[in-house]
Amino acid sequence: MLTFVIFLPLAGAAAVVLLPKEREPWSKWIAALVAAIALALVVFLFIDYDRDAGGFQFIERATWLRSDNSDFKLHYAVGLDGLSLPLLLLTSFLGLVAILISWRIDLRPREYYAWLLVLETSLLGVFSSLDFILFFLFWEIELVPMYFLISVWGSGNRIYSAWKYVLYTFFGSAFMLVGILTLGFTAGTFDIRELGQIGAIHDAIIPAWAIFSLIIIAFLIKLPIVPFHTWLPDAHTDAPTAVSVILAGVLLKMGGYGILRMSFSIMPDVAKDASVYLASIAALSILYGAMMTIIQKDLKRLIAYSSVSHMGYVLLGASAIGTVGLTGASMQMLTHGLITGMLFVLVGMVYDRAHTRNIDELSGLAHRMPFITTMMVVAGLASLGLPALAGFVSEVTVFLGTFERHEFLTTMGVVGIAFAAGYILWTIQRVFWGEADPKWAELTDATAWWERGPLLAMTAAILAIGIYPAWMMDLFEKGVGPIAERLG
Amino acid sequence: MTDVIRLGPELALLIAAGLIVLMDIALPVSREAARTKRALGFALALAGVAGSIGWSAVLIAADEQGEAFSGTLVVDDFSLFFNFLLAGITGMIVLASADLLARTRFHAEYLALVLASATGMMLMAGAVDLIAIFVALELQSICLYVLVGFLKDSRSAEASLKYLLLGAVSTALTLYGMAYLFGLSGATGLRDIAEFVSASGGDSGTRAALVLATVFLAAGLGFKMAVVPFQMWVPDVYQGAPTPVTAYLSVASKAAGFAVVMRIFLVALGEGLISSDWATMFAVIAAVSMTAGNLMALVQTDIKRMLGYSSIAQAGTFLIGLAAVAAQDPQLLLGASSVVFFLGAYAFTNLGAFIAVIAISQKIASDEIADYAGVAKRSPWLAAGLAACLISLTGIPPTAGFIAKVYVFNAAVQADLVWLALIGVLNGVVSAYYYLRVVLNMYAQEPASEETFQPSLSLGVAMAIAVAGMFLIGIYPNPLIQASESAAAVFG
Amino acid sequence: MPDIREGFVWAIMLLPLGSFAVISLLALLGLTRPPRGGGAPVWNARFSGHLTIMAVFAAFLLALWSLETVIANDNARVGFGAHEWVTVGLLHVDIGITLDGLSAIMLVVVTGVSLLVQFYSQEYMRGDEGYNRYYAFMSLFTASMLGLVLASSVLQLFVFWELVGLCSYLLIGFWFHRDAARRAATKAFLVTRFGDLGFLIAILLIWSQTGTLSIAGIQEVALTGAVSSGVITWFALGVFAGAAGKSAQFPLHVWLPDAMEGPTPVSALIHAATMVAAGVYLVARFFPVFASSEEAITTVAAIGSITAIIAALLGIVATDMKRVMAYSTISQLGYMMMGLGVGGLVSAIFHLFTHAFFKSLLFLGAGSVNHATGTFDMRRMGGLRKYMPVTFATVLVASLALVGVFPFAGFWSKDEIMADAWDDRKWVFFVALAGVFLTGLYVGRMLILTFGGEYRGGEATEHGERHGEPHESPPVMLLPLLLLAVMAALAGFANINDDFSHLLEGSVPERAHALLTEGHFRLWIAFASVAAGLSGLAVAWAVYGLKVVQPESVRNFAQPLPEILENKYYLDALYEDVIVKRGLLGGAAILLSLWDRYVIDGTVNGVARVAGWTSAQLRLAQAGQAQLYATVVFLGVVGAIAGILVVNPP
Amino acid sequence: MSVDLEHYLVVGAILFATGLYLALAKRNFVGVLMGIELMFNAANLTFVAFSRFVQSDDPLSGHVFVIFAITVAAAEAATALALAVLLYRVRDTIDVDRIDLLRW
Amino acid sequence: MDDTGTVIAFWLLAVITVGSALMIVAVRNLIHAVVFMMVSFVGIAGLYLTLSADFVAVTQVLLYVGAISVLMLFAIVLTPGGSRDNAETFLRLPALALTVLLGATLAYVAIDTDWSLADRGGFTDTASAIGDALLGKYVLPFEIASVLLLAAMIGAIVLVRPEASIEEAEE
Repeated sequence: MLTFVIFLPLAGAAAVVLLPKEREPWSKWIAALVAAIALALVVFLFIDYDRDAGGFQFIERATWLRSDNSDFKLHYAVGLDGLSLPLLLLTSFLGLVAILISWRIDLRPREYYAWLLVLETSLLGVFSSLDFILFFLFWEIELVPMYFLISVWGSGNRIYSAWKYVLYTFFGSAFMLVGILTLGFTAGTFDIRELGQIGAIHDAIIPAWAIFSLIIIAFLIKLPIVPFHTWLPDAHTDAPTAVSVILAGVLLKMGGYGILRMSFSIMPDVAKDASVYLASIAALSILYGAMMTIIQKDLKRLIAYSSVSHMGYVLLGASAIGTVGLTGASMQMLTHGLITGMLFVLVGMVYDRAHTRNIDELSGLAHRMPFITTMMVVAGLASLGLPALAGFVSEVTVFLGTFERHEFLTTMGVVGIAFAAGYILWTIQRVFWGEADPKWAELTDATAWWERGPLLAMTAAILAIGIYPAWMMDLFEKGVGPIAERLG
Repeated sequence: MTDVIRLGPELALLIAAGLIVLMDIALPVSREAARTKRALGFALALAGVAGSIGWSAVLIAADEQGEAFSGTLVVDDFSLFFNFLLAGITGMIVLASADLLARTRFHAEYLALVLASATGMMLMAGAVDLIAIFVALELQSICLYVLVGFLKDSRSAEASLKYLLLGAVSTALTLYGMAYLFGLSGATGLRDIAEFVSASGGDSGTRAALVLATVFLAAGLGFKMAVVPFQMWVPDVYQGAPTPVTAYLSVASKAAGFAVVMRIFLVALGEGLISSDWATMFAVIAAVSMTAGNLMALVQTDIKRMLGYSSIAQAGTFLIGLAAVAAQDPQLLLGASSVVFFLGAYAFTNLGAFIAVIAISQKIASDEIADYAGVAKRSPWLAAGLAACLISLTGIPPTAGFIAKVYVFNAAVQADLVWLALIGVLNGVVSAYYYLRVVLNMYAQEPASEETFQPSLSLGVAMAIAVAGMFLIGIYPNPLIQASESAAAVFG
Repeated sequence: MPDIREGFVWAIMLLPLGSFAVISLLALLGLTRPPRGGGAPVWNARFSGHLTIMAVFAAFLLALWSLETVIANDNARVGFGAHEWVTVGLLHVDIGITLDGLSAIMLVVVTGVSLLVQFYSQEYMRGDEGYNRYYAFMSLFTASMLGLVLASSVLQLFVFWELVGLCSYLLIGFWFHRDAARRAATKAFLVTRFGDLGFLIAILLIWSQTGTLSIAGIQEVALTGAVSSGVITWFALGVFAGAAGKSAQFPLHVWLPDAMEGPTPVSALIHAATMVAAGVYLVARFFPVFASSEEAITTVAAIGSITAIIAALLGIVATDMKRVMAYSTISQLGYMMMGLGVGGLVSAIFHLFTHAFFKSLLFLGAGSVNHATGTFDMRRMGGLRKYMPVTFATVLVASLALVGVFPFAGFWSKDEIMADAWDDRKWVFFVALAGVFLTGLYVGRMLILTFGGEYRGGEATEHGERHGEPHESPPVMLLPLLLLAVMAALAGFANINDDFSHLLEGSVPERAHALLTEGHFRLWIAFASVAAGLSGLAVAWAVYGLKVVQPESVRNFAQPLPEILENKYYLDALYEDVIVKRGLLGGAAILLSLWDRYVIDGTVNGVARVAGWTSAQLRLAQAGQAQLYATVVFLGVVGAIAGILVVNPP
Repeated sequence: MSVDLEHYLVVGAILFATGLYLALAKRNFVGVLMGIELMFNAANLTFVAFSRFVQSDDPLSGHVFVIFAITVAAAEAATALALAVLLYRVRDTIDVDRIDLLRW
Repeated sequence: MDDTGTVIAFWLLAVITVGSALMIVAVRNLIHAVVFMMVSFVGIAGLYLTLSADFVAVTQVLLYVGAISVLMLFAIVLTPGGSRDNAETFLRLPALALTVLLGATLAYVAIDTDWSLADRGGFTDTASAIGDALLGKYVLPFEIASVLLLAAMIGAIVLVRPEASIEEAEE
């Protein structure tokens, strides 16, 4: 079942690519259908997950690679727990959203939808893998569709950005591979559940902290954390809207997920020692990202930098080394995925209509596009951490979890949300409010179902989490509980 | 008789080569006959390859393994693995040469030389006596000298000159090294040399001579493996040689080089102090090869030359496996099997890439990477195949390159060579730039012309086989892993 | 009457929330806009008003019931259980209801004023294209404010605390096409949020120290001394930062005058009567905590005092009628803080109570004036007494209440504050007295400029209609004015026999009663304050009415004070120009972006460039000469031999 | 005075070095080839000397090796000289240092 | 080997061999160089004789002196435009340095090593023993070598014969 879910988009991609040229218009319908089925199946898994039992469920396992000469064994092993399930849900949800909002793509649509679906498979795989090498495999596969999507369907300096994205990520995963192999050699297994049981690492061929650093670099780059963040604004700015949505919504979460699932649960001792450093760079990232956000002129770049800031909260929460902080961190991944995804959808819509993202050129859009404005305000408010919307829940949980351990750094993080209010509101003030500009008199509001539907669904999700977060939070707690326990 | 049976795979190729030459002489010279001869030669060559593969399979099925020809040749899992690999590569090269053959009158000679050099390569993998190794080495070398110059134009001839000159120097080095090895041990059989090396090798009286012999051998064979600093010929020759021959050099010749290096170093020099010496040497060479190869590839504009530099880097990566061999038993096998596995995986990938280059370059009449712009629009399947191969070379899943990367770096880590693994993976990042740049050119740039094109049938088939194999290894690597481990088990 | 059930208390909040939900859902479904073919929209905008008013009215009735329940329970807190909202590890966040004297009074005030304002708005906002939006936001605001009052956990409180800030933001920016409005909205949100950071940090601090988020629990902890006094002080200061932001206390008061860009009923409800008082409510709610820390309570008193005076001074120079009132509001909030700062929980809340009526009355009166003249600029008014007698009368009542003239509401509450101050900290008393004088001064000036003299013009109203002669407002607007005038006149008698005090004292834990200051009525204080107020009025009359001295010459005489005041102590300039524009945007952020682009990205691109350069150099070694290659081979051989023999000599 | 293994080895070494110099430094391709042949001969001499002097179960295998080496050298020379002719045809020169079209 | 005749022969031959090898470097005429090479090869054949390797010596003379040298002369004659001055390239000095270094290393290693010497006389009748070995133990290399020679022959033909135009080839 889970395997089917993971590879369903891949099959869909194959189907789309193999469509004959004259059937090209079908491609988006096939893609949407496949994504919708995947979403439905994930929802089913979400409901079917036994919350009382917790732990990994829906496990599917097979030996994939076996070496007789050494204990080098790789498994195809997938399964879900409280941490991965919501992220899987987020992935499949945003996967569908991404396809819907690219309904009007007309440049090589078959390839486009196929790559989107391949991307979805790789992301589903990342969050479901129970074998570290398998995780790494899915982690790397994701590069290819991203590379194509940015470089072919992007805008602006797309080729440079695609490069930057790929090389940065590849750089990080290079270290991760060595880290994984060293770890696997030390522990004698790559199985994540078994790795979760090994004790402190003492006599590895390189010190435990070195293994930890090798692995976490990749995650920090992906998250991204200052100073490894400069790929993000470029990639976001030049990627097509749907890809920005996935990138902000899901791809960054791979980093956070990795930190929680790999770095922290496998090497709790090192993580504990490192927590103060991690919290420091997290706080730095939050403030740095926020400061950078304020002066951006390009809407997408602005949101991209805000992601840098917001993903800092994930690391901050993680460095709390406690259930509350970890839950907050994982919650933050989910809510940031929804909120920033929505922001990118909206910016994409504005860009599609106005053909510019320069804040200085835009003004008074609220007159022409009340619906988009309303949604922008909702998403913006959620992003700045307004209570009753999703962002607040996760951020406050992060703060509550972290404050005890890192008082000063958490305070810095709290200051970050004041910045968030600043850049979000200032942006809305400049772009949407103000006199109606005759230059924009011809713009139309979002009216099509494939525009409104995703936005309303995202709003509903943001509200649902914001008002009653327990339905997600309990699940996350089940997921991070064991990790927190190991962290002691 | 046993001897001949065990020589079967090689004989199949030789017989095919002989028949091709005879057929060429026997049939009359005429327009119709030329076409028939070409087709017949093509078929005979493929039949020879098939026979070779089939015979190897028979040897396995009949469990017909062991020494032959008074201990100069051995049929074991290692040599059988290389039989399959080299015969397979040869078949692919024959397929890939179809277009080249159509343009030359020496098609019979071409095929005969390819098959003869393949025989030499197989013998290199199977020979366990220095004399046999030397002669086999030379057989394939001399055939390749000619093949490199086969186009007989200015560039091809120059490439041949360089290849020959460096090759001859390397042969001299090898020979001198072998002489010292013989002088030290009094034997030419690898097992006998191993006895000497493990008994007294490395004591202070003979150490200098042993080091000298080892280095000379490594240098002479390093020419075949194309590792720094014995790699200088590679880019020039790759660029100048006919593309199928380039592919052959980069895959088969390299594989045979590694096979013979593994035979000599693991069997004869695998024990005693000297093994840690050469392991360190190989580790350094690996690091330098990867770095230099990748760095130099960065700014190349000619795709064949770029692939040449990249193959230097790849060779460095294989060497990691050899360097990892120095440690104790189980690791030794992992290092060796990682090299074998990598060679297998790399064969499909590189062949795929070269075949695509043959097909594309011929149509766009250029080897310049810049001219690959927009090929995805003009020939989607070729572009996709080339892109897949380049992605595999980069080491991105789900391709053979990824598994190979994981496997070989795993061997390095297990042999305590974390630093080498780190250099290796970081080099992977560098390599991503120049590999994916080609992909980018094909997909994200506008084509100069809208005219579409298709590869010829034989190229298409070869391409399909290569790409399918590459993905198959990437997705289900177990059979190849098992095969390479049993091959490596020979050295256990 | 039976005690109110918990569900009904929730309903007080949920009714307006429902109204908001219905209106916004209809809007999202597109039913509030004309259908595509033309014609009337399905949902007539007027319905939104009706819906809101009904909801708030029902809430008002329920609020009265709640108040009755509290009184019937001997003013004690009515216990309702808590409900689990989120539980993560040790973190239990419960939501529940605090129903005691304090919250019941607030409920009544909020629903009551809101009801009147919504009623008034029907006419005031008539024809505005954002009519639906207006009522949706007003409903949301009312709901959030009620939620804030009812919250039993500090986190729950914070949620609604932020939501009222949101509504304030949305309503200030209601006319989003105006530059001033959009700026003011952003400013209001940001400045209050700045204070809220303190509040949030306080919450984090208290949770990390005590593990509880319940308000009662925190009070308990503070009183029993279970945590160190340092924590208590920091917590109190953090909470006060939040309160200072919302209640526009110095130095965070700068947003409130600008907030007058919103529609006037909004100013009346949010920026006069309720939301700005939330800070006072918050401090009162945590009064036991504040009172446990000398530093904290002193800070409250000091900030309150400063605010009261500086805002009153600003009120004297403002030319915009609403701004005068805004400064007045700030000043009065300062009074409330002063009251709290001297331990006068009762007096402060009592002042909040009376202030809600007369200040919203003043704003609605100003709205009425604007309705008539189309301007808030007092320099363009004058003589309105003749044109709008009812408005004048009600505003006069409110003004007198504001100045604290016997027997209007303001007199009673202000007097209690001063009495408490005399008992607790004498210097506060004198500050307050000075403040009363200044209040008289600016109130008198405002009255005379607006209603006295001759009519000086006017201009288009806030939403575009143009009037000729000023005229009295329609009854829908006057009715709330009259009702509020009655309250402004009489609300002061609510505490004439200490009913109010007992009600509030019931909301403070038993153990904290000792911390309350019981200021006793002193006749001389009453006389003194009335006298101060009246003298302020008299001076204003003399300068602006009789023109004994020309305002210009007073102005020239007092230089540079007027200039400083006209520039609002240069605080706006400091915040916006110096700190935000120069320091942050022009300085730090620019530096950071340069760093980002040239150092971080420069490193990244530099690595690539170095690799490219190295590559370009290295390839030159590949010079094409075969013999060179052979040379390199032999160099390698010699190097390898040397290397091995050096590393590992025989 | 006697002639020992080392004498032959040193002669071989000198020949090898001389050959190497020729191979590396001579301009004409034939000159280079001569150097390479000299290197082969040095190795062969070394082989034969070892055959004569060192302990071995099969000392004559050194001689056999040399026979093969000579054969190989002849084949290689034939190929090389054919190539020289070809090169001369396409490039009008067989000066190794001028054949550097393929580079960088 | 203490036999005085052998000693004298060795020194004489060594001097001839090495001397003419050095002359190849030194002479300014390519043809002369080839001649010196032949002398050197003959000297080596002589050295083989002192090592009682008569069969090898014969082969040496036949193949090197008889075949390879002649081939080289042919090559020189067939490339009349090539440089005849036997000049060095720009790599002369590095090559010299490298040569000296490597030669010294080789000589040092040769002298320094404790070879496990066998106290054994010279061979007698190597020809038949080698013949046995070639057709016995080393029959495989022998066969390969024959293929190799064939391949080299084909290769040489391919390289030298010009590629006919398509029409011509298809005749």
